[in-house]
Amino acid sequence: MLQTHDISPEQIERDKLYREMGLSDQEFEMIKDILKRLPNFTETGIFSVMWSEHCSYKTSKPLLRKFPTKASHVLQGPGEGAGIIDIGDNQAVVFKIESHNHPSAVEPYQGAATGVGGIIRDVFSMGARPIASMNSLRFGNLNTDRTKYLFSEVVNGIAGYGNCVGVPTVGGEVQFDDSYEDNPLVNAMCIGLINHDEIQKGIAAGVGNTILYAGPPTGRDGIHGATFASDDLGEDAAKDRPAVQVGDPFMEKLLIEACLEVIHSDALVGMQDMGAAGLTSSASEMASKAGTGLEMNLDLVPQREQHMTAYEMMLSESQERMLLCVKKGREQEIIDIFEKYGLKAVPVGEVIEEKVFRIKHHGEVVADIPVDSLADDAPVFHMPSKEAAYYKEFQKIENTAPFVNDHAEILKQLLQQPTIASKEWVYDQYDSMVQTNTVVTPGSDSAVVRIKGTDKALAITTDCNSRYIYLDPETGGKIAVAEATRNIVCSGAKPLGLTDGLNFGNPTNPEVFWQMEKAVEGMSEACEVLEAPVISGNVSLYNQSKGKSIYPTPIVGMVGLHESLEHITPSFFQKAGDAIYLIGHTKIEFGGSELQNLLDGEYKGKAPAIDLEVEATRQKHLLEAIQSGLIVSAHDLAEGGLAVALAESVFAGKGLGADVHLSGEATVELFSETQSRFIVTVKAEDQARFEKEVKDAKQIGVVTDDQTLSITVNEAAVIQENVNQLEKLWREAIPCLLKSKA
Amino acid sequence: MKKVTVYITLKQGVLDPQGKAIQESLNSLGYKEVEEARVGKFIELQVEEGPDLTERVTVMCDKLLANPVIEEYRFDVEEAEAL
Amino acid sequence: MKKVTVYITLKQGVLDPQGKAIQESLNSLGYKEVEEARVGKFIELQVEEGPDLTERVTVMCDKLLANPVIEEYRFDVEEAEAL
Amino acid sequence: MKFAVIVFPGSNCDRDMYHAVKDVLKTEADLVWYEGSNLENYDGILLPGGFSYGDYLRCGAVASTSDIMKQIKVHAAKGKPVLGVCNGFQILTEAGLLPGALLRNEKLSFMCHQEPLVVENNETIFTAAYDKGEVVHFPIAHGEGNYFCDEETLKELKANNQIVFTYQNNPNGSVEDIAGIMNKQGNVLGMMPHPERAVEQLLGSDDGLRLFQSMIQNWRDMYAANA
Ligand SMILES: Nc1ncnc2c1ncn2[C@@H]1O[C@H](COP(=O)(O)OP(=O)(O)O)[C@@H](O)[C@H]1O
Ligand SMILES: [Mg+2]
Repeated sequence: MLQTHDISPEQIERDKLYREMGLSDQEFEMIKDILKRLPNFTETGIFSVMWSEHCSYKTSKPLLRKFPTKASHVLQGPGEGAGIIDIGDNQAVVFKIESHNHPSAVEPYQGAATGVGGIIRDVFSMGARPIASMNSLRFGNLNTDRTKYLFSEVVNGIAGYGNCVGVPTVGGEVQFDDSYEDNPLVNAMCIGLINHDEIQKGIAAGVGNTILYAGPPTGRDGIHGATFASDDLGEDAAKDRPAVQVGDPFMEKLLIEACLEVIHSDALVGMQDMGAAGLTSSASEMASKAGTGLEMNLDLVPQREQHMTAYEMMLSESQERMLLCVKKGREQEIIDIFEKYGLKAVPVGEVIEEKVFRIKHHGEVVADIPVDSLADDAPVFHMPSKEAAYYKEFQKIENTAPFVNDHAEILKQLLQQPTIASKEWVYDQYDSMVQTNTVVTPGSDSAVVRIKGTDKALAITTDCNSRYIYLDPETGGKIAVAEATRNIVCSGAKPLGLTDGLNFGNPTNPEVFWQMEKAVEGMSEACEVLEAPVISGNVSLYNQSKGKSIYPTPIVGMVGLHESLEHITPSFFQKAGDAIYLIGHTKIEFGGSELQNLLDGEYKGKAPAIDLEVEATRQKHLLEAIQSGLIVSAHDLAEGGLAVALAESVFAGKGLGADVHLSGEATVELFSETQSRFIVTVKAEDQARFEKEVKDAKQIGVVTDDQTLSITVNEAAVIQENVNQLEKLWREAIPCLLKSKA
Repeated sequence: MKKVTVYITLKQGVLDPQGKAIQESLNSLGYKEVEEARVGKFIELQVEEGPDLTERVTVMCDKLLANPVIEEYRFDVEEAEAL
Repeated sequence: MKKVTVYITLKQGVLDPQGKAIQESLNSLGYKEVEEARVGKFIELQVEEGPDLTERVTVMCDKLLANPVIEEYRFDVEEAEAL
Repeated sequence: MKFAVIVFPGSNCDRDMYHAVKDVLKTEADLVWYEGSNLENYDGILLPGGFSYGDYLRCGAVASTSDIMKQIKVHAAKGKPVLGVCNGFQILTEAGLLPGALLRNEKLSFMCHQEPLVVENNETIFTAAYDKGEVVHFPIAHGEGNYFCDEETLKELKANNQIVFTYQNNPNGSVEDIAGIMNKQGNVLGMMPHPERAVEQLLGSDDGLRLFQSMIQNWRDMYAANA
């Protein structure tokens, strides 16, 4: 890797050294135009990270504009560290999702840990107290040692960091598919709570004000992390290994407490975390947002290692660092607060009028760049898009039901598919209860976190079925958003908004760009209809290995509001005698289903269809029924269809069972993945009222206390299984796979 | 029987939060003379004798005992004491 | 400047589940010849010279670095390499 | 009764403990920063969970050497109550206020869920409101909660009825299923499970309430006797 600043600007141009930093010839020409001269080594590095996909969204920007981002309750849409939504009583909720895929592929423990640390900083740098974390993970099938190692270490890393900082990890999702084998996805989401008058922005305003650097010293960690994240994960990923940073959650915990104390000082003007592209992005963005310039002296920057170059310091991604803009003359007040927590804060620069980003090192100006050129003038590329060839083929395939002989046996196998199996092995390692707000711990449709001192709670979920999106990106995109709203509504909350984590393959492949485009269109439409604006997000491209892109995986992280704690609804059956209802009609839909994967080992055909209007109406009626106290439990139907949903509903250790009677074709009724369906339970005395309120609900059975899952179709018994035995299969599947030898 | 001791340390340049915490805590206990602390671990293996021991231990280290992304290792081989 | 290396191990009789897990993993990777594994840690301190170094390090160990209920320690003192 | 909830750098259950005693039990309490504070005016000391100093050397080791521990030792020697939960328990063993040590969980991983505990000794200032042998449900959340002590210590613990709580289904490998122990004098209790997380039915259990109520009742009785 290039590390010296002895290389002359001419040499950078002549030998096209900028390419090694990830800049194209065209981009290099743009830089020359902006500067009206050749960039030096440090400047080239600064442009390369700021113009990386990770920081500039240069290929995804045109797509992101399609998302609906406005609503009366949105206080802060995409653009700042995290989005903010009003929840009344002068309070607001702050959240965002962030990917750490490539670092996790190389060093899974630290990659995942620093991913968690980074997103938590995004939230508290807005002035919010982080109150919950979520994570959305994708791995290859658990049949190689490498995949098992990646999976275990990622979970370990999330636990190691999250548990120590004291932010409860309240839920998430994990799915397993071959397409993620070499390129796992690790997306972390953080949710914070803030009072309206405490909202901070990352701005460097007020000429003459001081720029403070807070946190541990800078080392050579993760140099070029941002371009690395935006790059292909090639065969030679190993050579990029020094790019991995090590996290220090203890430091982060101190930083949280110090920053949340600092926001109460009126000496503070603005604050931003140093995330991807470290000092470079935080400083230039703070100035750009304020319409100012900024001058920084690197000799003042605390350094962990000797002889660091300007290039290294500007690009370092050492963790747990913050940049603050503080009123001139009042630096000491802020420094004292950090000191109380054993942290160092030092002045490293000042806000200047001239709108340039000027860096000095050893008495020399090592970078002098117009501020806006870095943040706002980054190139935007309109990539060519082409409908994927496979899609046309898939659309021609008729919807048929696969042949199943023994439905009970298939149910058992489905329950052991890692994507469906219990994720307890994962979430038991997370402290899901610290802060004593977690009303619904991991294992339900949504996690629920109450807000102390109020009668309110937040429901949180992450969802994305990438198989559907692969088969049909637009429909799949709609489903991803709809599934998230379903989970929120089932828990008794109203969706507030979402953050999106767009994980895709190589966007220079027109078929991949088409997937992105269509998925975003589908998601946007669903956001409109289901009234869930996008308030923040993240883009991670070039997720591929051995030349193959991952399944398109735009993860939806959604937050909803419970107006009253009374509305919090469990997803499991609660009491024998309650009536079980299925809301929605079942069609023959097996494209992208677990059953298809189980029987054929591949995904093909059409994704399940979705009618967003029907979805919206059903969700509305269900939520009203919940709010009027008619619903005992509610669960949406997802992977594995009705049979799996019924099984999950009796796995709560309450000694319950279910007696269910269906009519139709058994395989379809039991395992089809038709969308917009729910199972709910209702007390006998409420049935009449419920049936009047929720139109397309049909009673299919009753909850029993005989610990048997009994299902008949057309009066013939097809499933008659002991709940404990089923539950054991489901619960032990993942630990078992991890222990078994590859 | 041989006793193999594998010493594993973080690579130069990799942040060592443990070491830093230990140094600070020794300083605050009054041991200001401690200027740096770094933490490593060692693993003592009792291994049945056999050919190519060094090669085998190297593979064990690369594959399992050390994390080559952030750690480096070295090892000693001695005669094991009778248990 | 001296370099002090403190080696800390669990006392005989204290269970070492980490060592056991390492042994089992090595065995299942095919290294059946590994009959036992025990994990310890070491702390390298860079210490300014001064009198009574050995005594001082002993106190540091007793007070902070090792827990006598479960651990035992020993240490070496060498000349520190110039950084 | 006035509680001090001690806050070390890296404590993260401090607010939870404070919420439990202050908001739920409506008792007086302060969050007390580990540096520059005076404990003289407090009737009970609560050492909350978390990762003091990152738990970097050993859990609780660095915190156990801090100045405030000297004050806590004085407080304990006077017979005033001290409760250490999770990291607080680890700090108390590291400081020598309780015997034994906490090792890594047998299965090596962190675990977080509710566990049934048995109240082994209800003749203590912490458990008077429970029945002997009663099963209560408290969350656990730890990676190093595997209680260890040598044979001799164990004999002593038993002989003096110092074992206060045991696990019904030992999750972490603790000697004799030990979940919580007290000192010989009976005024210092350390436990891995979190009573402060079990004070509201909404969050799944309120079995922890009686632990704090026992402490408060005991203080009132003593206060009345001395008055
Ligand atoms: N990576 C994870 N971290 C924390 N909790 C998880 C994770 N993966 C799954 N879970 C939890 O396991 C439960 C089941 O997850 P999933 O099968 O994805 O549910 P659903 O299909 O209802 O969205 C959820 O409560 C979820 O929060
Ligand atoms: Mg669900």
